[in-house]
Amino acid sequence: MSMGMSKIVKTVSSVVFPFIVIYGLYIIAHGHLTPGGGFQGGAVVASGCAMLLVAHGSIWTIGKIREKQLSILESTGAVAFILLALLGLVFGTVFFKNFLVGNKFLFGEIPGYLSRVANFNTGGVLPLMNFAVGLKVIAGLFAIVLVMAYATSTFKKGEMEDGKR
Amino acid sequence: MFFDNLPALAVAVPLFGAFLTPLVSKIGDRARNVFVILVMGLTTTVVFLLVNDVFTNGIQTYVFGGSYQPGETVIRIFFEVDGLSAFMAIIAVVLPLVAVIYSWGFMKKETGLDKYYTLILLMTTGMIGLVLTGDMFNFFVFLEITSISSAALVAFWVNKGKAVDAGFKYIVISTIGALFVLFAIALLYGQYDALNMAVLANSIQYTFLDKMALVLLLVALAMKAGIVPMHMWLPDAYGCAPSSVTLVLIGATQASLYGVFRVVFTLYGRELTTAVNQVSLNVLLSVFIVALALATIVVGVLMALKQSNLKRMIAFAAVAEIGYMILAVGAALSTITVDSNTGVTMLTESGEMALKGGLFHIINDALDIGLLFLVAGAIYYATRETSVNKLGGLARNMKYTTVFFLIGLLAVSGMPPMNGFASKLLIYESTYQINPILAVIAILCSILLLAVFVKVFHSVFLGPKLSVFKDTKEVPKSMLLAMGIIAIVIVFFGIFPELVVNNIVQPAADALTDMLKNGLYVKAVLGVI
Amino acid sequence: MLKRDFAAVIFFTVVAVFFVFAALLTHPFGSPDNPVMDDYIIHNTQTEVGANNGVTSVVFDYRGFDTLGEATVLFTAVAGVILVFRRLKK
Amino acid sequence: MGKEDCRMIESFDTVYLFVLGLLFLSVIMAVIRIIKGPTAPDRVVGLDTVNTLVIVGMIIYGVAAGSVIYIDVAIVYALLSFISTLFIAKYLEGGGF
Amino acid sequence: MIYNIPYLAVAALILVGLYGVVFKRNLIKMVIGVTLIESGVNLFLITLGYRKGSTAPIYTSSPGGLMSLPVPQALTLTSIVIGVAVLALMLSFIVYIYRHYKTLDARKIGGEDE
Amino acid sequence: MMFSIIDIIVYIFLGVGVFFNLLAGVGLLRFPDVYTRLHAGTKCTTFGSIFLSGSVILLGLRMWWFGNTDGSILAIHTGVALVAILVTNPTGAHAIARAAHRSGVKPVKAVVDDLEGGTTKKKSIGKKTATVKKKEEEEG
Amino acid sequence: MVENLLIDIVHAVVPILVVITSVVAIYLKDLLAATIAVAAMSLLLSLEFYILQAPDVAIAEAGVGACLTTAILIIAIRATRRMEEV
Amino acid sequence: MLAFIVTTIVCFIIYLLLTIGSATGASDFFNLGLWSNEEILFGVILSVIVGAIGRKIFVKKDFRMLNPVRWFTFLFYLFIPFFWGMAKANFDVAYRVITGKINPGIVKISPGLKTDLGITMLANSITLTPGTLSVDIDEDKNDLYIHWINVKKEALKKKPIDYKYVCGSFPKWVRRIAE
Repeated sequence: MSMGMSKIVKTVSSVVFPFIVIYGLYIIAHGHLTPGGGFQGGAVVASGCAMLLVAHGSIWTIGKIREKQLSILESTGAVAFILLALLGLVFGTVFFKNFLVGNKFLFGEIPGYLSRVANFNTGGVLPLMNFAVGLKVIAGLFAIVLVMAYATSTFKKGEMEDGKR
Repeated sequence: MFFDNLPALAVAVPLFGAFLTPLVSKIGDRARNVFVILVMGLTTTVVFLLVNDVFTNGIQTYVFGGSYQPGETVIRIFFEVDGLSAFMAIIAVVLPLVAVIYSWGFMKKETGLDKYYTLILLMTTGMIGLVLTGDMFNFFVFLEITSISSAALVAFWVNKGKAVDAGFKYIVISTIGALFVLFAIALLYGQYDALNMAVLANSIQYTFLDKMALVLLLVALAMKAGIVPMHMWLPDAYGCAPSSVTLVLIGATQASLYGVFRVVFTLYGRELTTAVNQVSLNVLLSVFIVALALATIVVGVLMALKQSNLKRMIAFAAVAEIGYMILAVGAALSTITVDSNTGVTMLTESGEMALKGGLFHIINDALDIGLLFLVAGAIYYATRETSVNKLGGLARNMKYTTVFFLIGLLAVSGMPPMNGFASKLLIYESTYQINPILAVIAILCSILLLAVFVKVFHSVFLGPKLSVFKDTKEVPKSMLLAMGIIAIVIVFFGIFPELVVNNIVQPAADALTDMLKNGLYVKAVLGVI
Repeated sequence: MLKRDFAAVIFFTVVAVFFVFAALLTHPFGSPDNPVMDDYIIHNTQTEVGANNGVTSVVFDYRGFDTLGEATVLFTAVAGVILVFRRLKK
Repeated sequence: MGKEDCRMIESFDTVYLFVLGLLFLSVIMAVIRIIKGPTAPDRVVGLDTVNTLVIVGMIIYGVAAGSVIYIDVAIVYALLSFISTLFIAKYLEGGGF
Repeated sequence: MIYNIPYLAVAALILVGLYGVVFKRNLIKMVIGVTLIESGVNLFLITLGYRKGSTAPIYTSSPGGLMSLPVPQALTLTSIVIGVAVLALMLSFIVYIYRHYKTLDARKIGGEDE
Repeated sequence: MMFSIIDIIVYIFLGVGVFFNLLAGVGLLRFPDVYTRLHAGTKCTTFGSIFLSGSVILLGLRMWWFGNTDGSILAIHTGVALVAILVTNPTGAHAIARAAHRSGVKPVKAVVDDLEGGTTKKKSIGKKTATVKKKEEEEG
Repeated sequence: MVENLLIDIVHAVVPILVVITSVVAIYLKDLLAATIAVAAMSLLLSLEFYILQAPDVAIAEAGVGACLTTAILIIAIRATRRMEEV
Repeated sequence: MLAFIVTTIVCFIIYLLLTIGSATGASDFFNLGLWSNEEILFGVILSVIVGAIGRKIFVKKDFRMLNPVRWFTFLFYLFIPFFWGMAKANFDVAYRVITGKINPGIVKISPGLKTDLGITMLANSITLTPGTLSVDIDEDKNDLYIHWINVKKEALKKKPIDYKYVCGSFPKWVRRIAE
């Protein structure tokens, strides 16, 4: 039924997919240096997954990943995000404290005042939060598209469950 | 450490629970139910600790992600909990707790329960955040959380077309409302470059754009609170949602009402008595609000008379009850005056009494209407029927439910031993002093409401036992427990109204008047005005 | 039906006038007046947060709680969509 | 050396902005095709053209504004604009998703 | 006047969207209207934060100077994600409404089906 | 001297790119049916963007030559964008053309149409076209 | 001088195009065409964000507005019907 | 496994291209003045993630493209015959835009390519070159249906028509690259 699109589109989307994913991860990872961040990169990767969905059909896609797994992934991202915020409460003083800024090992360096050098090892807790949110957004947005596409493609014409339960 | 961070934890705990629910659901249904109830219990504990703190020590502020000394530029997000917020937080956390207990039995046969519980927890988060926050944009975000989760829950029974329709209506209305709120926030931000409510309240200038923002905020929040010209979504949503969800929805509606209070009294409270064409702004606002309130009451009661569906009938009663609250607050608003000697803005005594009545009625309304909806849900659970005309003679088989319905009936129509009487009496008394006509209309409508429900009671519970409902059994224990909790609280509030008014309602009313008199809300953030 | 349309037209006209006024009365395009908060953020984001990107530092640090709310909204929507499209029979 | 570079870019600013203005003419024509297009595929062709033109416009504006980081947005668009086209094409082909 | 064109575009976008929501009877058209309103509000926020001759609020090696305001951009990001969330939920409702009533006309739906 | 030559090349590239992009717009308006419009819309914009991006890449390389690291970022990111355009644009055009043909749009003034009278696809496509047409008739 | 004028023109043209496409999106009876117009609107809005110095928002609008919004709108239209009833 | 490694390496190269110019100073591990240590470390981690996700999608049991000779052929093809064909195409379209002379039709060709990648490359090349646009593809026989803006009379004599009228020497090049 839903067999996806022509061979050309399938091939091109397969070739472009890793490219989109790595680019989305690049945007997520460089959220504190260049335009981007968790949401933007997540949206890019989710769009890439949506491309696979439209090229190969939702039945193929649901064979690769199910919406329950996506839901769990999303929960993981959300829990990671809120745990990072709670760690601010534990190591710092308040909720959402940026407790990593100022240390020397992990994302702790501080660029000089008004410096314009892009140093990856900065930003405190921001890169970690970017990844948590990125995971969440990827899983969430793709889950929306996947669920809607799969559910509507399995509807038959004129099919409707009876009104009485 | 724990006690310093109560405002943050009040939001973080249910949110964390919501994020964990899909993971916990993997273990099993029972574990999930226990987990959700535990999370709700923990949230309730945190909120009550917070409320206790606020009522004893005054306004609590909490800065996310940094420290703040008065005098610095306000950048970060603030939580600011005063009496009113604390008062609303109690409602926002108690109703979902009861709803979760109720849905253990009520929702047993449904699928998709992990998402259901997740959404209930998220809705709780939204409501708590909505009432605790002190930042305009954060307010918008929580408003969206509340409305999206409510809409999804309203459409829980997707195989009923009406439920999905109601959910769609609800989400369109609330999204447009939220976008208006966002536009108003943008207008305020564009002028004052601030998003904090206290800072905005301090620097507001009453330019034309400010007035526009006020109108937009009021329209949007009134839309969400179900005040008359925009009330059409409310009966649908209340009537089509599962009863446990309706209970939480009442809380969401009242959180929007809280938004109205916050905007009028805090954000625009500083110069509420500014004259606009020789009429001061508060009088204008109060005339407007009282007219809407009267319309709300009358429309609600009249429409309730016409309904044959039990849940829709209760929903229109809920509309009427919202009218009572607005009526009291609008009446109170008209009595604001500036003392010419001291220059202090204050309310008259009857105004304060009306305010107290209105606030007390908020909590009573939540309980009364909530109980009625739970009873309607129980009837639906037992008989799969909601039409009044087809029901009859249920009293024999469902004794407890009958008693609970009776309690709810008396309470909602303001009969003596119940809590509804206490608050409505305050409203009648004070509005009579302000304008007798208001009180008369209010009393008449209340009596009509009583008539409506007595008729329902007669036709549903009394009368001959119908053969269709021969095998109906009493509902599961958890549902009875949930209804019982609310019923006991209703009776308790009815017997000791003074206790409640002095301990819970008085601080909230004080918080509202303090904003006008001393600007405590602003002082708590900025140090000085 | 006609009456309702009429009310809609009135509502629409009022709102139209409203928004056009809003558009005309806001500060002139391209010159916000005295942005204290934002200038503070622009000048201190590197030293306080350590990020070169001002927007990300606002999103995740200064207004991190909003972002949590936003993530929650997305989570809510996903839960809602999955709830709506769930399988009805057990 | 660095200073000289900056000046050299600036000498291109006006030219690039002018190019951008000309690109807008083309965008307007494509938008007209979106408005007129008798069938849906015609509109999609217009949309596709607008996509490509906007990507190029973004690159050009990035140079004109002298900011390198802006090119990232153009890459995102180059990768993603294609997906919406695919969705619409899939709709027109018929069959479920 | 010409300098206020972005603001006027905001007003126009919101009005067009509101027109779609209020007068159009097709549910998907209403949803498109909501999307347009949301775009208008987003554009308004960004326009509020724009400073003439500024660069983006990001420190990079390019010559900077005046920077546009970061807070509205952050708010807009939030608003965009909220928008897509709401849109997804509304559309899934619409799919179910269509399955029940076989129509997307707002006048024809909402009848009793019990 | 050499760099002034590069400048001239950059200007030429800009001119060519703009010319072809404008041509794409004009072609989009002038051509009679979807397929010919696709010819204009895809080929000309791709070709035009190659030249416009090429000019930017040249500029970036020149900056890099002068020791400005921005130049490298400019050149390489533009190159990446260009590759993305080159890969995705023809595929999008193919998808649209196929979709248009399947949704029943006939090429205008066609001298020959193998696909319509083809052997393997005849049945399914013919049926599909017919159903689509029927659906549109009953809907619109 | 010319530069400022050109920038002003850009700032004027893009919002007008956005408004035109939005009007088209509401005006057209064919919902698929309306969706295409919404996609174009989103695209041009993203360009507008971009020239208003908000690349972050432009990326978000690119990913969300132009791609995912179109996708779910199309899916919904597939599941319902394409033409607006009269 | 090989698929995983190939995908990882391709992604890593793309990541390195994207992050070029991030050097911070002499402390860099690869002291080329191009990348800093952290970038390379992160690039490896992210590439491994993408490799794990995308290995079955990117490579389909076909490691023909690992041969460097094919890459150089590809680059040569891209820059000389393909670019020349594209330039001709554009002037052709320009001519038709201005004069409005068209003589279109949809024709079928059988280039005789076996692999998916090859047929994809050919179809995309055809789309970008003189007066042709690939409309549809026969999934089994890899025959292409092509919209030809200026159908030549002599080409129509034999069916399916000879591909040299439509796309010149492209199939040969593609066969050399991808098969």
